Amino acid sequence: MDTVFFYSSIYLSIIMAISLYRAVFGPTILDRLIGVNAIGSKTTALLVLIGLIYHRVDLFIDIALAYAMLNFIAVLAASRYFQKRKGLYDETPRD
Amino acid sequence: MKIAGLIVVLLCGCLLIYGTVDFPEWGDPASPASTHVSPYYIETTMEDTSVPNIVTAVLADYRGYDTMFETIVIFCAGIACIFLLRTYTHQAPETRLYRHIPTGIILRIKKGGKLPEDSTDFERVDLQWVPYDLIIKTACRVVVPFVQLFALYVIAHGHHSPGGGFQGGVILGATLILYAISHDLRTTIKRMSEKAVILLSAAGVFIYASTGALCLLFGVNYLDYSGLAAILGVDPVSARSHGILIVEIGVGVAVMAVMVSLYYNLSSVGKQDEGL
Amino acid sequence: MIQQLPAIIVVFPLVMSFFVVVTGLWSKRICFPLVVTAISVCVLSAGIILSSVINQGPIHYWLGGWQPPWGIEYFVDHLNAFMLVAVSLLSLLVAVHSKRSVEQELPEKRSQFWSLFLLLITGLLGITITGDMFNLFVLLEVASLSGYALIAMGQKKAVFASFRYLVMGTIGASWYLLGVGYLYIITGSLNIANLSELLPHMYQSKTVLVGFAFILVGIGIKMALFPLHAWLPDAYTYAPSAVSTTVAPLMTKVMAYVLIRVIFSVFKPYFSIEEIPATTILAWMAAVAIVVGSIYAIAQTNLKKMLSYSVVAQIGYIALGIGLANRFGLTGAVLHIFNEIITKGCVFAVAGAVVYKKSACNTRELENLYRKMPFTMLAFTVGAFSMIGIPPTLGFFSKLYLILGSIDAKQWVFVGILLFSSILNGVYFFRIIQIASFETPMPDYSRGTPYEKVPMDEAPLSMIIPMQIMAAGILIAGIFSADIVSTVIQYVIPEGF
Amino acid sequence: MNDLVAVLISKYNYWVYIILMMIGFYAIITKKNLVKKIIGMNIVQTAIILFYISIGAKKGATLPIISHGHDAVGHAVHASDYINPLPHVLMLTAIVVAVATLGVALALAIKIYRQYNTLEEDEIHTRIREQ
Amino acid sequence: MNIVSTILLICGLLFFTGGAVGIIRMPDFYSRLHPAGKLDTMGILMTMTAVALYNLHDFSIGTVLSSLKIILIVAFLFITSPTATHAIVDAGVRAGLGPWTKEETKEENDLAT
Amino acid sequence: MTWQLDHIILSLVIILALGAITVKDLLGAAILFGAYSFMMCLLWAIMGAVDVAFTEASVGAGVSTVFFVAAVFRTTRRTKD
Amino acid sequence: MVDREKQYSHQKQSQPESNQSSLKIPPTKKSRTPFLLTFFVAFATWIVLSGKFDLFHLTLGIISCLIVASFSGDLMLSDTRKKGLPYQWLLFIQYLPWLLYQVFLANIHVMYLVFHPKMMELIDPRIIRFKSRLNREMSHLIFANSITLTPGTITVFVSIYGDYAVHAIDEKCGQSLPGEMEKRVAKILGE
Repeated sequence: MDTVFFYSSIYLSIIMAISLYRAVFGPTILDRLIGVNAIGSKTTALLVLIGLIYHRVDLFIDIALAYAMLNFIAVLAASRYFQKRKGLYDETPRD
Repeated sequence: MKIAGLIVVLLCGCLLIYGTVDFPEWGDPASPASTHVSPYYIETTMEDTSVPNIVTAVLADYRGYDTMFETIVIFCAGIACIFLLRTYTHQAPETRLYRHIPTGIILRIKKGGKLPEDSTDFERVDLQWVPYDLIIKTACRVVVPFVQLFALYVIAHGHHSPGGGFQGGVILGATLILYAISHDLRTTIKRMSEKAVILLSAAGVFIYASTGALCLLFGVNYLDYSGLAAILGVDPVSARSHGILIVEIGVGVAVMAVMVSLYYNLSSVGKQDEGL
Repeated sequence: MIQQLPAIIVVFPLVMSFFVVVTGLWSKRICFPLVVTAISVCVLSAGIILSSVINQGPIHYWLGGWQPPWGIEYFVDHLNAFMLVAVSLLSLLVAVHSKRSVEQELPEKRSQFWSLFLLLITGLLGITITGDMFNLFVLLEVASLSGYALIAMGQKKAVFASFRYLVMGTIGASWYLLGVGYLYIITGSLNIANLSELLPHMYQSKTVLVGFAFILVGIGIKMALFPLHAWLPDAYTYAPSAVSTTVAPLMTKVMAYVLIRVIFSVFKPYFSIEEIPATTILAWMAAVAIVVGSIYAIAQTNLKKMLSYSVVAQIGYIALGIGLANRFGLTGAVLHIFNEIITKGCVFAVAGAVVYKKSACNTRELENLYRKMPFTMLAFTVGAFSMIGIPPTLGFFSKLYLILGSIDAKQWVFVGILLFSSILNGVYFFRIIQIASFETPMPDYSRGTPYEKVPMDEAPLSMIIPMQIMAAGILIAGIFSADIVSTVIQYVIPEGF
Repeated sequence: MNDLVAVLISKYNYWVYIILMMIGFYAIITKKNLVKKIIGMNIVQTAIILFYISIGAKKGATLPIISHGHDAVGHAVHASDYINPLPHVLMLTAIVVAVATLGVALALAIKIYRQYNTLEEDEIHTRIREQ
Repeated sequence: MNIVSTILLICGLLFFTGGAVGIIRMPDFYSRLHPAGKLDTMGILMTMTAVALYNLHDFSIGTVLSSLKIILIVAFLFITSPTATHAIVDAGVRAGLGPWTKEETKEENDLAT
Repeated sequence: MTWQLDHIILSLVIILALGAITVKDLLGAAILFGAYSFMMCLLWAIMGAVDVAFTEASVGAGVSTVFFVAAVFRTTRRTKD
Repeated sequence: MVDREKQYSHQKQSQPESNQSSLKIPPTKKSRTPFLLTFFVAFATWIVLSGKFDLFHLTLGIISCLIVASFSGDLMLSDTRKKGLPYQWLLFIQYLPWLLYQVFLANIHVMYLVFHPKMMELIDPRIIRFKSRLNREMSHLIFANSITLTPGTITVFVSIYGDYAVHAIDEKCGQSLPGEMEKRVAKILGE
């Protein structure tokens, strides 16, 4: 069972590299944001899987939970920028 | 410039690689770092402090003095940010937006206009105003109490699981930031005023420093929590464990307050009226 | 209670800094008395520590009651104790001196200012007293962070200068940390005393070499040793005068003290002298620093900027003394650290007083100053004499030891440079003295009375007294320098010199 | 050749930390934008943290949290079973320092922007000279 | 039990793969959000369920509670993930990013030919 | 046993670091820097430094990204390099 | 595209009775129910999180829950009517399996689209608008998030009066809205 978890975590990290493409090369910033959000949700799963590999999953759940909570804040903050500054490419002058 | 920078960087990298040659193998159990000091921590933590999380024990007890100054660094950053950015001079009020709550009409009041400051019918809104976003606000309202509870859990259970004062404090601060992002800065400041934030940050650090100073009164060294056994009414080993908890609470309070104050000042450039 | 003094000296100003912030929310007047109380307690306890070190030998203080390699240790020997006295005494004088100028420059943010000031002092005292490599890093960050913030509140250009200081300072601290990591990976210890026992077996290791290099460069950035000094002049010039009076004498000198600790306590002297030519490189860099700093200082028209470049040059003196790596050289270096602390404090305090009265300190503002502010300029003259190295002052003796050290090491170039730099120092200080003593520089013939009497316009008493004390201190310390060397500094010299 | 590959793999962490260090340092030196400099600064700090955590790694060991908790005071704890906790402690402090520095640096950057209306270093220099 | 959790895990990974590929393949910002927002949530649901089931194989109060905690993560994500998706969409709308529709591409093709 | 995972994540970290300093938009750089600290958190979890991972998760995801976005919001997104 | 002017105009329409619930007016009388409810919900969560049942940790838990409840007790449950609360939870739990089933269907559909080689021809993104009859914040939240989770649709915009704009990935996905889901959501909170 350990090997299953191990290979699935490796697989997950490779998938993460695919989402990374969007994060690094995304044409607009919102695309990057999608990529980062996707990476975040995969990270949550990966953290729990690492916990299983260490046989100490109860310790890693806390991190994953904190992670799920705080990733949300980061995404909200970044999207809040666009809600307030209504320009994707060039910005409106400051008040 | 770029090439010069690259050369400097490469030189630095070569020096680092040169130093790496004599490193012990990665993850080698017999390396000096794993055999000289750390075995003592691992083997005696349970007897000395009865805290299963060795990192917490080392952090708050064996090297508690470092941690105190780590908290001071954070406190210092908070004060520095207020010192640098906060503007106290009240300029003549600029253009402001007000919402008449019963009708939902937005009023734009130009410079010099009369401001309905104390009326309950009007609510001030940000200049770069985002219309009421129901989903985000409601979701955040549902989420915030749980995250706060989780943060308190992290502070309280630093002994048994990863976490502790700093992590919990950051999460607790992040909930207020979340509240500020989903609603607006003024609502958050109403909930937690600037004075309260400063007071809490000083109080948190003070809890840490004074816990240490309290030990002096019992004739033991600074931060030697076993001296607290007389007050807490337990044996010295549990006293250390409880001392660690008290200190972690102090760290949590201080870090929470400083994170919130940093956000207040950074997002509003010290005016503390409208933020991100 | 006396055994607990090493903890109290650091913790008391710390706790006071919280009180200052909190009371500042309601009343800004209480802040200053609190600050003075805090620093007075420091001075007092530093004095007791010094006397007990002189009488009973070094003090070991275990924080948290844990034995050194596992816990953090405070280690106080003669050098530390004397540094503690110097740092706390100077900061007390500066605090009293800058009361009025803070009220003038930052009226609304006094409470935060004083809190950060206390944190800065705490950091510096902590760096001086600690015996743990990592603890030193944390305290360094406390001192630096408060320093960045304090410097940035000066004139308009100060913010950018402070940003550059922040970036460079962070790199310096990071490299120090990296070097400590290199030492940790090979020894597994962080305690200075323990490291000095463990390291000699591994002097051949490349890791130790690289770690040593990184620690040196990191400290070099923080102490503004010549090629790494780029952040210093702007930062010190544009800082508020209260801050430059504190930071300029203390920050770089405390780092110079750390350099002495690293080279002679963490490593055995023969490592940095024979295994690798670190001290030789240091000495040559220092020589360049002395010349370049002095020449830049001559070119300045702003008093504070001139003094800032002078700091670069004087750091060169200290580094030269360390780099000579012999008995006289090291004595000279330590003595020069004390000289720098007190003299730079005095001179910057004068600049602060001038800024307080004239709101600038360009050369034009200095005209007629001997008439307008005689007491201030008296202090300045004494400070300038000490900088140049004119006999009864402390500066003369420290330079004498440095020259003796160079002769001992048979480095005639350094002797030449020391003498030459004294002339350069003479040039720029006498230029200021000359400008300031002009009766009436630009006779205003249009008014008909060319020799108008200049009214006296002295700085307030709270500024004059600290300056006079510092000036007197320079002279007294100069006269009793032989005693300082025999009671304190001779214990600092490592074995084998 | 095999030796080289073995060295490359066995010290991969150290190589990566060196690369990250170089990236961050390069950003600090050559990038003109202040926020980019701050990011570079943070990368350098995280690189150092990576270095320290790599020191603490121990093969065949588990997390530095004693698993049987309170009920096993008599239970002997072997040092080789647990990862070295000291670097973790040090790095917790270092992360906190990094955050504090980040806060102050961003505050300074905002203040600079208020003054010169730009974040580019060269433009700031020209504005300073104009004054 | 092991087999069930392995199957669930593989399903979850499949959903994750779908999400990642979808992010790459979809033509515009809005349609990219569909795989990113949904498939990842489902993937997490699947993997977490698998882990929670696997965790129960030595049955005690501790493992039950940690499985409940894992479920708590999922519950949390079911509130936050759609909200985050909505926030991103809202940001896109307010930033003035027009959605890609088929008509536009058709027109472009017509123009090209 | 976990070194393969370690290596993959380390490579991703390098890519993200390069991305964060080359992106020609400060908000993008801030977002990528957030992702960089996610990766760092994961890396530390893999190496067994649970507390450090927790700290990095809370700081990197929750606070420092928000600070960056706030700072960029209050200054400008424009950058020349 | 959501018409921005339209949003503003919605804000300007005066609809006093629905404003009462959505636009926050400082409450005149303080009810203790939210505080107690938050406390109990928080304590249940604490038990799950903590996993330690000795007196010390339970005391810590009670203190923490009191802090949370006093600090943000008015946040979570400001909108809930007092009556029939357990019943609502029961209904919500009944709703979940159906939602999960729908989510599963949605995911299969999106997976099919993603892996289909001719994806570009299959998808046909569009924005659909409709008006919902829900009028409470919590039900809007549940409904909007359910829409986002289910077949090929993402909520783009919700006004407080129940105007929805939904981005659908193809024609089929959008047809079923608001449909059954709205009825079920309405049933939960008793509307």
